[in-house]
Amino acid sequence: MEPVRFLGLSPLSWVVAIPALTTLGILFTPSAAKNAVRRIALAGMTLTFGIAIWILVQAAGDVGLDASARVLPRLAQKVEWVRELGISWNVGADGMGAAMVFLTSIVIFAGVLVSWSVEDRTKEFYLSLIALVTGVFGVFVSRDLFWFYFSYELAVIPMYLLIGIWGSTNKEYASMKLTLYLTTGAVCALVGLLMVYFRAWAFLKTPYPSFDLDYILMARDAGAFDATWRGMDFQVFAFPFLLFGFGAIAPMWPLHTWSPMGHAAAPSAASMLHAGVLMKLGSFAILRIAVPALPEGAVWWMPVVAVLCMFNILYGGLVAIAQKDMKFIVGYSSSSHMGYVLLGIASMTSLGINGAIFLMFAHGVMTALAFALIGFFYDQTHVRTIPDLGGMSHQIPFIGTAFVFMSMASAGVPGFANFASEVMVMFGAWQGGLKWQAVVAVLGIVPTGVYLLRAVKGAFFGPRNPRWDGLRDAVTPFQRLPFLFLISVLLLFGFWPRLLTDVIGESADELAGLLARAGGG
Amino acid sequence: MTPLLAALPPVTVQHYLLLSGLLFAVGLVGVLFRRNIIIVLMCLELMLSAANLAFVAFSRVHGNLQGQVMVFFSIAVAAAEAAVALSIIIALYRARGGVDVEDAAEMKG
Amino acid sequence: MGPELAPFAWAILFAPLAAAGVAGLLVRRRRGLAAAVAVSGMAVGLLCTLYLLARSLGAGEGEPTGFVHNVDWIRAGAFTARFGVVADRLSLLMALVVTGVGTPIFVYSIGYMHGDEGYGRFFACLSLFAFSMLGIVLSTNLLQTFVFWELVGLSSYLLIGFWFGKDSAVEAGKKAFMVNRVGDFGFLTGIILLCWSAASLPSFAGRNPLDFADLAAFYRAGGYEELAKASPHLLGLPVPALAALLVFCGAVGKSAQFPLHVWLPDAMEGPTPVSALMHAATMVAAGVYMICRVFFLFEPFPEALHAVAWIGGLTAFMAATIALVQTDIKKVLAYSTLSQLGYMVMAVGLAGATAGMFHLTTHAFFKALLFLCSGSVIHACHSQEITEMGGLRKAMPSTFWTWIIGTAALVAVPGTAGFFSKDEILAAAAHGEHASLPLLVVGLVTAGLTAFYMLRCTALTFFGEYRGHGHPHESPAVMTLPLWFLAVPALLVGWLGFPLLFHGHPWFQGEFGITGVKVHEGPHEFHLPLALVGTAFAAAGGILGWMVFGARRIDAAAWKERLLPLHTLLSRKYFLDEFYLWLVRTVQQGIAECSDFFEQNVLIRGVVDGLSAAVKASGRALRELQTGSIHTYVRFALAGSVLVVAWVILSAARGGNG
Amino acid sequence: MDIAGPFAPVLLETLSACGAGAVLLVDLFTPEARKSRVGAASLAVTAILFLAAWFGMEAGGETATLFGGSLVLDGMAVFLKRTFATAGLLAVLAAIRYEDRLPRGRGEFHFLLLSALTGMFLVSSVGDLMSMFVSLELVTLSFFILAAFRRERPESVEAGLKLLVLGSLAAAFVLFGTAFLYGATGDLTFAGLRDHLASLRGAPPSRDLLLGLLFVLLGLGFKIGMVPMQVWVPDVYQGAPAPVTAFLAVGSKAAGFALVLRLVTTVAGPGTKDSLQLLFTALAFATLFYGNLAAIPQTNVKRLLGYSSIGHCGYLLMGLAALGPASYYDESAAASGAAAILFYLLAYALTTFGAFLVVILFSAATGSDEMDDYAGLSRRSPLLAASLTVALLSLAGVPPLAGFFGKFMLMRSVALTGPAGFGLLVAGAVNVVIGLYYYLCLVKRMYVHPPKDASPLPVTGPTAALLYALTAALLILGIFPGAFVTLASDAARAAFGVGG
Repeated sequence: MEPVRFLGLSPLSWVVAIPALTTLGILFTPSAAKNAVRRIALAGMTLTFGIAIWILVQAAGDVGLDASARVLPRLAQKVEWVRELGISWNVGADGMGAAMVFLTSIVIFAGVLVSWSVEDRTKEFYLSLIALVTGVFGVFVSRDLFWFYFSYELAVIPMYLLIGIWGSTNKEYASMKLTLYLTTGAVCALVGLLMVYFRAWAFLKTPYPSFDLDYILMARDAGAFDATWRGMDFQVFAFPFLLFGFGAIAPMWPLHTWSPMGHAAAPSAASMLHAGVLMKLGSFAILRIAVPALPEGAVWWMPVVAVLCMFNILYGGLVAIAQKDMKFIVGYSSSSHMGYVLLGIASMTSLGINGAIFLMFAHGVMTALAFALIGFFYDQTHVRTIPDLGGMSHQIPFIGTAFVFMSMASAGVPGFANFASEVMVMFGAWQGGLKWQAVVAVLGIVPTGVYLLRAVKGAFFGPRNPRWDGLRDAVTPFQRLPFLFLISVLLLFGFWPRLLTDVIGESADELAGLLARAGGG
Repeated sequence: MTPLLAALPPVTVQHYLLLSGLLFAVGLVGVLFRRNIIIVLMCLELMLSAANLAFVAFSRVHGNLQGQVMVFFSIAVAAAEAAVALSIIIALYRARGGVDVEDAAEMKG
Repeated sequence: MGPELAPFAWAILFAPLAAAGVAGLLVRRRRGLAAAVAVSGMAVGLLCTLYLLARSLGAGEGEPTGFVHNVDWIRAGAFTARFGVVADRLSLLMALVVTGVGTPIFVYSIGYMHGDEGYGRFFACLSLFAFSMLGIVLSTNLLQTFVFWELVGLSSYLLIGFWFGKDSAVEAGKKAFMVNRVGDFGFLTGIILLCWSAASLPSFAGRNPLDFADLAAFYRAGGYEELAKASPHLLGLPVPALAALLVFCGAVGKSAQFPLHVWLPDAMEGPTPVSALMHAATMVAAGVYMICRVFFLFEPFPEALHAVAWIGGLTAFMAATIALVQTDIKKVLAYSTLSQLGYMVMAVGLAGATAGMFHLTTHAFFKALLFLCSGSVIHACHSQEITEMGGLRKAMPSTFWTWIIGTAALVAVPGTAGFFSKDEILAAAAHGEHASLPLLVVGLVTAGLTAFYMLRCTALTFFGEYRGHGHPHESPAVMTLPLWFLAVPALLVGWLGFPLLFHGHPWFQGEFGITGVKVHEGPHEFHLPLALVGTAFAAAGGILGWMVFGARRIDAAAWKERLLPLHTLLSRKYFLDEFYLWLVRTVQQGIAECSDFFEQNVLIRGVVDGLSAAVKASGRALRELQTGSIHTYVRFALAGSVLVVAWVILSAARGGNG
Repeated sequence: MDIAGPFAPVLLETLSACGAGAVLLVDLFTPEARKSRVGAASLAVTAILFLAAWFGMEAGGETATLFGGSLVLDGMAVFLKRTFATAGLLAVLAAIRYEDRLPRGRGEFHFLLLSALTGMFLVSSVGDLMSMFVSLELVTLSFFILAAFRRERPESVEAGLKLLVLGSLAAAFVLFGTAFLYGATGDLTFAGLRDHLASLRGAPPSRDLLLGLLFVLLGLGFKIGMVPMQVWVPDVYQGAPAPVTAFLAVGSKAAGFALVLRLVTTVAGPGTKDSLQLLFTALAFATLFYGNLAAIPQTNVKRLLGYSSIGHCGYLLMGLAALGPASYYDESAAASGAAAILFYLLAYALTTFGAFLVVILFSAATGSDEMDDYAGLSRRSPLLAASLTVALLSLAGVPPLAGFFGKFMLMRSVALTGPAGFGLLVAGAVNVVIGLYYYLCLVKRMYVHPPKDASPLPVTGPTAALLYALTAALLILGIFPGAFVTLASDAARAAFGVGG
């Protein structure tokens, strides 16, 4: 198999390298040259977007092919980094990874565009934004536990700055809380990762331990994780560290409280990335690391997840109903939707996992759209609470229409990718024996509709309010581009879900098979 | 040797060590409770001396001179320390007008 | 007739979607073009439907009368969801209703919406609705039905709340969407339940558990018993029965049956063509159509059919009583629609799919006609209150006469469309397989009530003196022509089903579509005595209505006083709206507020902030150790050292290993 | 190096001692108006030392011993010397930015810095207890004076006094403990200690030896700021002149750890590992939580960094706790702990100077060390704010910075001890979060809060270059740590007598 390389680096490495280089480029641009900063960011993210599309196309082309004919395995790249510690720069992607890289590139592309109007410390803003997304890309392509964790943590601090500096509403509290929460989750996961790392090495007894995911999986197959640890089954003992560590960012009830607050305080692009991508890191990590490494632990703990996700779905929805701030509504709605993702994972079926990954994608795009829209009018109105708003569709019809589209996508109306994925999760949950959870998931569409329609009505409908006469709509194609772009992505994958589900399918099959062999499913 | 001394049990290394420990303890108690910095300093020197005594005693036990050499070094160090200490105490006196340990308790928390 | 005709079926589906897309892009510029595109999208659908229908009816003996064309929409693991079109007589008849009623209404809208700010948007949404509705009609499987089910809900939401500046319109749209969602909850649960219980059976292997055709074949082969045996009872019901009832929930929502009917009257906030097309003719009939499509689920389970029939009957009666006291012309029609939908559902429950479909078809034409007439009236009077109308028969002759035709059909004047379809339902209640005397009584009484409120409405609107403002004029031709266009089928379409005339026509005989919907057993009979009784009830109601409001022989106000509690009960719609409002405002909001309180105070302030406060407090406490005094420092260091030394020495002495 | 001849093993010590003298001479012959030459001379000396340490010494060379084993030059010594040389250079660079505020005695100031540096070089290659005590005292005594150097400021004198009393107490502990070790083994060399323990063949050592060891460890614990000997740290950090604090934080702590490492690598054996591991686990626990928790309510930047340095001592102790109980014991775990400590010290040196440089510049411009005065620094001087932020984040252990990798190595080495290290692993993880909180509190002031005084704080070219260089170094160490990890690992394995 001939590896695919551009200038010595695999496209997957470039996916991380280009944002990193963009960050450097911005770093060496004078602060005063705001437009140059913006253009560098846009250029870098456009390029990344192109590569991400290319990767997704390759992944789609791989479906159903023999292992030898596939392109995706040829994108893997492994470079020894720190021999003594067993760290290597190891990137690889399967369908799931390709989908997530694609999602990230979409969201950041739109995020760069909607941030065009940031005037305060523009350079620092884009620096944080692109640094954040570098970490996110790193998580999605890493096949080395160290780089995985490195990237995971890397994504946290820029978020702190983005919220702390350019945020609004209670930003100091929110940013600090978010950062500490995510870091707590990350270090909790680190403890789990290190336990797994140690067990693998203590069992395989190689000269050096290794953080390579394939090494861990090899150890798993050899039975390294079947031992006892402090009187408990190792897998059962170690899995919750990964589960709750990653679950904190997922965010799993009751670890979710950082997220709505963080959404509410963050500037548009940061909210977009935060809800669109950052939250997906958790569930992605569970699927990429926790479940493959410790399948029996997963089987043991998944019933717990299945209970918690019901809280996510219903409780999140109910709390969203009680909110007045638009961003809090979308924030709690995100935590509700992430319940579906967790439910899909907990179903331990191929269908459910596929749906969960697809939903991660769909929700990412949808929620990015939501925050872009809220940010668009909030920048002008400086209020976001429903009683203060109303009737804005008269003045900003384009934004109003786009908001209706977003709400419908979020409410799980067919035609948008969210519907297809949520239905897959619901069917998958039932198939996996989680009947009550499936019913709760279906029931969840009711509160979802309630708060979204209330938000639409509260902000955009109703009599014309002269207070908003000065609002500017998105009129130029450039202003409209991010919104139209995100909506079309949602519609495209909503109308033809197989563009993505087929790509994800094999990853999901593999995970479900693994769990089934471990005694679940 | 007077009969009185002969009547006592022979002085062993344990006795030296006991004395050394006693001296160390005395020094420690001084550091703990005396407020005059000069006296605190002297108590610190006493603790170093206690250690020196132990060195000499052990040197005797082991029959090598390493311990005694060590004592020379430590005495030299102690002298240097005393010099530095006194100068700092003078500075303190100039700054605060006293040499009470509690005079230097501005920074806390 | 085979899948080679699939492009025509796809064209029926996607022509309106393409129109919606194009119209959506033309929202601002070229408004006229947007309308033209929408109308032609619909016309394309109508033509394709007619062509396919002709092919189906013309199919020779032994030749299939329909076809199915599917593509895989989602594939994941062992799960495949398909997307396709089915063109059989059932779906084509329904498509004919949708496109046939839809096309004139689209044309009508050109005039009705003229000058509205959201002209282009209106046509985009209307086309979207047509797409969604045709999607339900042409759907080949349960999930696809659900997809378009929700899309219909979406377009309904958009169109009811079309005038988004009006709070009441937006609220009504919201209400419609949410009430439908409640029904959809049951629907989807039922689909999932059915899907996996069927898929888990070995005898089901190789089939798709969502597919109508596969499921129907399975049920025909005794699937019901097999399912009931294989899985334990849920909620006291056999699993397939529960699934059937849950699927029926969807129909309850969409077809506005009790207790989810509350959205439909409010939906009249939308523009009148919308009311005509969706909330009278097509969307609300989707539930009935869907039950017909999956009739095989209900067939083996008489209790389910019984429940369906009773829900229908209850709705029919209750809505008719409420219609008696409405003063808004569209509300009268809305409750009348509810009542007729109740009839249809009752028909399905009593007599099977054909009777329901028959009434659906006739009702679509005459109710759309009535709505358009009312629209024309509203257009002229700028008011919807019948108390502000009167004497319009002279000012608006076309509207008046078409209205009379529609009314005649609705009250089932012998010979009109409604007469035949209603008679079939009453016949089923009286003589059918599941005959039920109480339901027959309900049907007859409702027929009387229908005549009463329709004549009341007619009298108040078109007779007497004009009580409103300004001088109403007849509407332009673009609006009156569709009225006449619809008046013809409103009069005549019933004859298609008249047993004595078309008896033996394959249309209503044998198996009816790919899922094998059976026409009820035995040859159609025309029950003259029953028809006379039915007509008598209607005549009684009509005469009474005319006496009170037309001829004014009976003092309406006095009777109102006398029956005040009853009047209040009816005008407040049996207080159901208040109940739901209480449910939403108090119960749901209460739970939401409680959750929020828990979130804000227990989780955030309690656990999270509490934890951080504890950490900070311990930091402050530790800080106190640092007193600044050298003595404390020395003591601290010494105490610590003693502790460390003692611990190590003691543990060494005890453990003896270090 | 041939030119150094027989002095090659003590090249740096010799150079820095001579340099210290030379600086004094320069001071003597420089008129008052041109005193900046003193700093330049000192800078030249440390620059030479820096170059000599990084490029003039072989890391993997033969172990050289001198003066009958009193001094050894092995891989660990080389690594430490490089760290010290770097710290020394940075300390002088920081001092040059500070010395305008010294009323007098620039020559002495630089002389003392260099003499402390000499002591550190010696510390890194001690081979017996005698040279340990002497070199340690060389460092300590220099710092006594340096801390109290601004004797016109009461807090400086107070810092000196506190350092003096507690430092002397610690010295007494070390000396007393040394006496007991000598008594138990009859030898003052580390080699003799090792041989003695080896002769026990796994049996527990005598109580005298244990006592001696504990006394020495506690005495050294003073240097590194380990609970319960950490009490002096916050006061001295706050009161001492900023460059001194920085050097103290880096050099003194590293010197202490160099000695602890020497001692532990010597005594760690089958009979002692379990109790050592237990001891260091407990100490690491206490130190981690004490330092990080008490840092939370601080309002003075230097004091905050003082508490944080206690916390960092806790992390470093984790590396010692990686010695592991016998059942899971593998030399690699212990060596990885030592390697992690070495790497962490280097990263910590760069990071701490990054932070203190900004503190020095800020206090030079505003005369304040209060955290609240840092409000809005990002608007007044983006470079200062960014540099301090990077340094703080590195201290907090955030990728892609050096501190992250150091912490990662430490946690990893604890993890390699298996279930025994699990509790400490969790404690370390928890403290990462606590640490991040208080560092971010300062970042928040700089970036989020509006400035009280909006006047810009200009940064001169060379200073900016230095800040850029330090930031770059933190990034390089964080992203491309491989070469340094190799050096540290080789050194640690050699010290434990494992592999190459």
